[in-house]
Amino acid sequence: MLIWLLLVPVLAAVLMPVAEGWRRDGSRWLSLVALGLQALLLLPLGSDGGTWWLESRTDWLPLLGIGWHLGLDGLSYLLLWLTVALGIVSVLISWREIRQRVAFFHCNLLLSVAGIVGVFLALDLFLFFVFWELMLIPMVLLIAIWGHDNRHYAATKFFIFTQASSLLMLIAILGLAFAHRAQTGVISFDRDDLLQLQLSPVLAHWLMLGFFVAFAVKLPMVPLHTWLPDAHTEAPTAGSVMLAAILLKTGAYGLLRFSLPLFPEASAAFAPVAMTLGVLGILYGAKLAFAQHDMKRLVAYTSVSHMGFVLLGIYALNGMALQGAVMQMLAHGFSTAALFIVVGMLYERWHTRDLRQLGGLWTRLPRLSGFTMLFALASLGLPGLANFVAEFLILAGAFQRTWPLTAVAALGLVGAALYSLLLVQRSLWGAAKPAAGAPDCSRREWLVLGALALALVWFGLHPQPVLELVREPLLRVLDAPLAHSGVELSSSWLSLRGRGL
Amino acid sequence: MGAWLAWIPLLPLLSSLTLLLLGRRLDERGAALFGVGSVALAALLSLVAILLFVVSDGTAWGGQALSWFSALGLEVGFSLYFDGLTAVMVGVITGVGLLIHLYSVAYMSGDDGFARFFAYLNLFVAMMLILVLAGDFLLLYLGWEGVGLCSFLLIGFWYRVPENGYAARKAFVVTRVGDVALALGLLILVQQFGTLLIQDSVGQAQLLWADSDWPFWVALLLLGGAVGKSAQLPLQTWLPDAMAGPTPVSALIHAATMVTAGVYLIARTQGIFLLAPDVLQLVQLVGGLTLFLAACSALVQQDLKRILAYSTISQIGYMFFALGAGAFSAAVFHLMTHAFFKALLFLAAGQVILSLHHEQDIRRMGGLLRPMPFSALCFAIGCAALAALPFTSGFYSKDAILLQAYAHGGAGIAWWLALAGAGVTALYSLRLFVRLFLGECHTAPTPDNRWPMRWPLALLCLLALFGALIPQPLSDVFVSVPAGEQHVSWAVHLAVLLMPWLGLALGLWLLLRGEDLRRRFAGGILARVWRTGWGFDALYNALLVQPLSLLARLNRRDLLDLPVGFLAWLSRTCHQGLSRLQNGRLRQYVAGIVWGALLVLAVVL
Amino acid sequence: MTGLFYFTMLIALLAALQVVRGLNAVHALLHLIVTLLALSLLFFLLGAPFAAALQVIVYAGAIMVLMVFVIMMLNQGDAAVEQERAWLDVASWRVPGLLCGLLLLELGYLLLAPADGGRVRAVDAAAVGRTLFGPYLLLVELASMLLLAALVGAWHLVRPLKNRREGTSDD
Amino acid sequence: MDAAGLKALTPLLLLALCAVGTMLLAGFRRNGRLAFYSYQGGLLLALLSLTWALPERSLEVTPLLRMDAFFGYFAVLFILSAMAIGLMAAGHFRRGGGRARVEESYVLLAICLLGALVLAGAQHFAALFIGLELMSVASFVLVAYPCGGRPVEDGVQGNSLEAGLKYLLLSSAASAFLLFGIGCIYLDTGSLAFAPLPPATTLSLPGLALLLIGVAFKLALVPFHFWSPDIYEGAPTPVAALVATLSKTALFAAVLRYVWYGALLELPGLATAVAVLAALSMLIGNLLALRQRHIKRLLAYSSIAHLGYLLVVLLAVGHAGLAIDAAAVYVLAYSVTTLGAFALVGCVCEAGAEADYRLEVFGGLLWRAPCLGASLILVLLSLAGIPLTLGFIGKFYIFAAGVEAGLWWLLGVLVVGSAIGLYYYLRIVLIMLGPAPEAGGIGGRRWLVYGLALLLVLLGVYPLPVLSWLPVL
Amino acid sequence: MTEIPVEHGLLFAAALFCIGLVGVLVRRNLVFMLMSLELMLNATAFVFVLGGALHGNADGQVMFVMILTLAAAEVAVGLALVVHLYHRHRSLDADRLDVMKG
Repeated sequence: MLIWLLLVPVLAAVLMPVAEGWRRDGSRWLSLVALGLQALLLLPLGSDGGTWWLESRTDWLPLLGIGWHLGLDGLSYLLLWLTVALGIVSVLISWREIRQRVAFFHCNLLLSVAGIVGVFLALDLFLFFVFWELMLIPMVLLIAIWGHDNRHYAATKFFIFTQASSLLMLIAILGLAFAHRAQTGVISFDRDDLLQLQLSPVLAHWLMLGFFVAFAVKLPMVPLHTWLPDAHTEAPTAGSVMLAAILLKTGAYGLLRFSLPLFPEASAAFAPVAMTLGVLGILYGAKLAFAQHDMKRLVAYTSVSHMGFVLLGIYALNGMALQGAVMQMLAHGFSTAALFIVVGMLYERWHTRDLRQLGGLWTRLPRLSGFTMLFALASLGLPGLANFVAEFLILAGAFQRTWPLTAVAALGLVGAALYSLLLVQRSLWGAAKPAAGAPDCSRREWLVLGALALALVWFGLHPQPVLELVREPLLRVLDAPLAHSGVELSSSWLSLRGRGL
Repeated sequence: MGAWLAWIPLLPLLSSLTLLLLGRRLDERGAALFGVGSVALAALLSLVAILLFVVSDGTAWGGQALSWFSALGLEVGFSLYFDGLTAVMVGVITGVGLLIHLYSVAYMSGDDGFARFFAYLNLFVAMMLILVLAGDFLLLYLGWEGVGLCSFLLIGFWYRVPENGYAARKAFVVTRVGDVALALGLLILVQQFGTLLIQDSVGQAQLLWADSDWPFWVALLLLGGAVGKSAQLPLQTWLPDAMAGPTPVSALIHAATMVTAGVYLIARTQGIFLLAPDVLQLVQLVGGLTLFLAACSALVQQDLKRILAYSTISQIGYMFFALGAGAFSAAVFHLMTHAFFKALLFLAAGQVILSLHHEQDIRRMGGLLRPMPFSALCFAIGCAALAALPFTSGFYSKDAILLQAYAHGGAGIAWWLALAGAGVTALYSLRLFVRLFLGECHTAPTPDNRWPMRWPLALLCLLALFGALIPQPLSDVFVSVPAGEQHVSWAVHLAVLLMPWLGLALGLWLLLRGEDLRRRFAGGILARVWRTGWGFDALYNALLVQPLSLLARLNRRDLLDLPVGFLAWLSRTCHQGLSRLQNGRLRQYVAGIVWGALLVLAVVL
Repeated sequence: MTGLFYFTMLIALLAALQVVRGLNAVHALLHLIVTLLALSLLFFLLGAPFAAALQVIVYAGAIMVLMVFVIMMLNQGDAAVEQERAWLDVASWRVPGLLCGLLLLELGYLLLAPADGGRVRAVDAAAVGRTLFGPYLLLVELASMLLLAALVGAWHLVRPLKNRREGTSDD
Repeated sequence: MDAAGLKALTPLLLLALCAVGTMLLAGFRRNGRLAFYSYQGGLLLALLSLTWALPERSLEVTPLLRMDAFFGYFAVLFILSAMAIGLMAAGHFRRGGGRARVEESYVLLAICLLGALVLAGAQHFAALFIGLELMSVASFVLVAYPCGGRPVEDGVQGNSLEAGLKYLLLSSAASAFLLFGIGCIYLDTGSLAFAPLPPATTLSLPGLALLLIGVAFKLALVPFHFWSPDIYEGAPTPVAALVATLSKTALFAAVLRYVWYGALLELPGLATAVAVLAALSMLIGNLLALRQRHIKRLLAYSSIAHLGYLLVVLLAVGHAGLAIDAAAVYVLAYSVTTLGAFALVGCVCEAGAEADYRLEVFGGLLWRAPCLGASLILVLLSLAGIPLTLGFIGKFYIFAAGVEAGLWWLLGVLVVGSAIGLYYYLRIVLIMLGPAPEAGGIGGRRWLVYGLALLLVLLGVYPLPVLSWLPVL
Repeated sequence: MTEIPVEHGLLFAAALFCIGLVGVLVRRNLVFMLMSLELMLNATAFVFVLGGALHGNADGQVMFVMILTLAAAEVAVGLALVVHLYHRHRSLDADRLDVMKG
């Protein structure tokens, strides 16, 4: 069952040339079919009360304790849906944008999806690492082949940043495996086995850092974020969507699935630093977004800001904040993807993304402008839209750990208002600048944008399904630190009560 | 009970969505039907609700219609709460809102964004209703930000003019600063009580927080939110600029309803504020300062709507002053009367502006009494109420504020400011009326005889005059603040009574001396400072906006990218240097071996 | 005996220096042969008559003759000597001399660790032969392969030259 | 030498026979094809003979060689590599037309392989030395091998001659260092066998240092690496492949065995020296390749870095149980990948009349020849150590050995080096995605490339067959 | 027989080795370089013979034979290449071998 989730896109990718030969849009349809199939596979799944809804385990390299161990729980289920949904969106928005090497494009897209699905399912650390690296290669190709002018630079930067950081994670993974051998006599890369480890604090600290760096680069965390604006800006729209909506989530997912449960004490001790970095990211990302002229770059920096919230939420280490973080992953997936799509559509029509050359779009493209407005509002965290629930929960959770940082983080909301409204004001409002007329949303575009808008509103007003879905997995994440942790949270320097408030 | 209450905000909300989605397909009549009809229905429902509430002896209704979300440690629902305060607010919002909607049909006809306008306006009404009906802080916050959004959209309604966009953004961002404070306040409540139900948390606060710092912080943060939304010091700067929106918007949002949300918030959380007397003092001081400073600014403005905007700030300052002084019901009372007469003034001003082809500078006005008698009448009534002349609604509310405040706290600085402010209010009211309707006619107006616009005005005139008679079921809402020790002497009564007249007399005296107030003040430094709103804009510009934008400009390329670039440069340089060593010379290569041998031996040594 | 030993060493070193410094290839080669012969004497003194004999016969005999042959073949005359003089200016000695001096110092430091002066024990030809064709038989075979490789290679490398000189393109 | 030893020696004897036989065959009848079959047949026989010749348990055949699983693994790897090189050579040398003399190349290749096998089994310095020199002398000639697209009259091409001379002179100097080192050790211990050093060593340490210098040169470790790009560039492509794979990996195998038997890196100074060389190689090798425009030179620099990675394993020997396995796997990955790379170079760069080794030649390859392009991507990913390729398995093992031995700083350098390496591997991919050159043809033995690429992926996805066969030592 | 300190023998070998190395470094004439290489090889050969003499076993001399073989092979191939070079350039200048670089 789980293997099919992986195999479907891979098979479709392999069949791409055949589809291309069948008819002109064959590869596009095949991609849609494959992703639809995945959705169908996901649809009937549900919890049976255990830790994993589905689990499969097969030997791979038994002499190294490496197995093909996949597992699905609420968290992965949610992210798989996100992946599939945004995958479909990516195919749809590339319908007209990608005209060259269409089959290869979709091949890469699907392979990337497969890699990401693997990341969300893998429970063997070796396997996880394999998928972690694999999802990047097609993504690099997407940027490098179909990107904009500076694509080679962006692709290289992206590649080196992510690969180099993941090597650190590899070291940490191996460290864990050998620690397991030292304690039990057998080497194992299985998450279940490694969870039982008792690590010395120093070792745990360094290994945790290895994981953290890899995930933080992907997240991205300031100051390791600098690959992101370039990659997002230069990628084709579908690439930006995949990057922003899904790929960044793998970092947060990794933290939740591996970093926190495997190193509860070390993570708890590290939390103040991580939270500080998260807050830094929120503000710094907002500040940079505010300064940009290039719309796509602006949106890219908003990602930095939003993912800063995720980092803050994750390391707040309480249920509310974790749920908020997951919610933010989802909301950011939708809102930022939507903004990238809008920018892509504008670029398709006007061949510029420079805010100085845009303006008054509302007059020309009222529908598209309306969508832009809505997505910008989601980005600034307007209540009623999904981002708000997420950000509020994160702040509420983080506040219980540390009030000064949370107060500073809350300033990010002002920053969000600044850049979002600047985007609206400079592109939508003002005198209508581009002279040439262009068609408003086509039906396909309407469908995509409408679906995303609906998702944002729906999850803004009814986030409960998401919160329910991830409640159990997150509680398990949380159990670990509470069960093992000897660190007295309230005595940390960030504590609210400690300040005699 | 109460599930049907949800329909009060839902009706305008649905209408708004309809208009947003289908607005382009509807003609003006259709759009107006949706826009006005939904509000009318909401008003009707509200009326029913209020009547039922009064009939049921004023017990508060609370109910949770639906769950919003329940996270680990926090449960939030779309819960509604209806008590006397809500009743007053709902009444004002739907009542005044309905009148303004009616007025707008005529005012906005012909604008190509007609449907959009009503969509936004309906959305605003919905959000405002959510704000006041909310039984949960987070729902209140939703409305709170929602009205901010609508304010933003409506200020920037005529989006083609860049200044409007700027004003809209400024309004949103400045109020967002307050919102953040409010949000932080809510976070404390979450942390402490694990709930955001308003009544629960306020109740728990009173139970648990007798001797603690918490009320101080929570109240302070709530005040921050209130100050932002209600344009009080120090976040008042956005409101004068917000006048860029269409005049009915100014009337509804920036005079009658939204800007009083702060007052509502403080009144709603009275329980917490009472635990924090320091903050209450601060509220009073903020109110007093704001009302006086804004009144002075109103005195010297040249733009009709800006005068009214500063006047609004000033009047809300009275409300804050009252809240701070413990005169909660007086504040709410003034909130209501102010909604009536300020809406009247704005709408009448709108009529004037429309007649003068969107002329707003009062220096180009004058002598409009004859061509526009109806507007003049409206203005006269509105100004009278604003100046708190006897037997107008404003008179009662302002009297109540000043006297109750005196009774509670005696004559502090704030009280004296409030008293002086009453005089200044009268003065600028007189100036406004005189500049508009007396003297020479500078611009020929088109007649103001559009009846659809007159009906609402007429009704508002009545309300401005007799609105004080509307009873307010507030007795159960507010904990009665222990009456002050101060005996309110007859001298105080007299002073309060006479102050507006004093202002009027001063004005008349100046008028009779033939000296225009403008000329009197025009050149003075004081006037210039007043006209620019006491220089707050310049201050913020220099302290915040400029540094921020400078920072943004300087760091557009992301300084943190430099180390990465440096590493790349370093690699390239190393590569070039090393490549140069690879020069193809055999003997150099041998030398390389020898160097290597030296190195290895040295390491081994 | 010991004196002779050190004396021979000295000769070997001096001759080696002459090889390195020499301008005329043939002279240098003669100096090289002197070095080789001196070494041969040293081997003999060290009780390795077999090695000494081989040194004389194979090295100084066969290999050097090969070199003499080639040098004669490429005979460049006096011009070459002038050329060498130009190439070997003082400056070109500095860095290599310094480097090798340093290396020698390091080596000396490392190698002059206190070691017991061992008594030299003679290993005669018979012993060497027994060893070579006993346990090291494989080595000998492999050495033959080495020579085969050199033979095939040298022949193959030089063949085109021969062809060209003879004007025939193929054999 | 008894019968069992003789039986165990069969592959070596077969190879020697193959060399002599091919030479004799060429003497009787000059035919390139015949020589090719003779060569490949001999190799195949040797490979097959391994299946029965290899003793069950580790067997000492004369003091020189030890036939064990370690030998078996590397012997198979080397013979297969040599077969692949033979295939490449057949394609390459034939480009000269009928006049080119290719027969000798097979003789020399066979001798080279013989040396490699001797090294794989060497447990004695004499074997180490003779194996090494067998390979060296044969490759001197092969590097300068007269052949190629020019008239035979010209003989050795300029670059080849230059490369051959450089290789010869530098290699001889390095051999002298190596010998001096061995001499010192011999002087100290009185034995040439691989064995732990006596506790009170005086001369062995400098001896080992000198030995290390010689070895480092042959392995082209920084700062003894100068020769390698020139040799790679000048040598005919198959020979470059030979120098890149066989002559390095074989020596590495022998050194590995010595280090392992002798537990040498317990000596602190020596371990430091090796670590320094490893770090320098990883960093400088990758830096040198960074913007290199010549594919063969780039591969040379890249292999410098890869040998640096391998040294990490060497350091882990004795501290990590995985070390020998890691070395074996990495050598396999490195060989297959490098051979693939050179086969690709043969296909793409030498298709035209004039060989063109600029990277631009790869422009648009993915669109011109999708399968070759995909193979190139695979090879590059394998070089970069990205999962699902054999290169990743190799790198994974290196990391594992490093972690197990706690070589944290070297691992850090490894990460940095790999990060730099990613740049130029990706750069080739990007060039390949870009515009095609004006004159770009495709030729040569494509199926060799495909085969190697397939091997990369297959073993990358499911390396169990290799891993479970690893010499359990 | 003779009794000499090992250090002195080694020192002699090292000196001879270094002289040869200097030769390789300094000379531009390839023939001289080859000769210098021979010096280096001889130095190592001396070490082996010395070792054999000290330990009284034949391994040292066996290695000497091997070195001899190597020297022969090297000189043969090297001279073949040198002759080639001379035919190409009419010069034995090692510094002309710098076409490949970078």
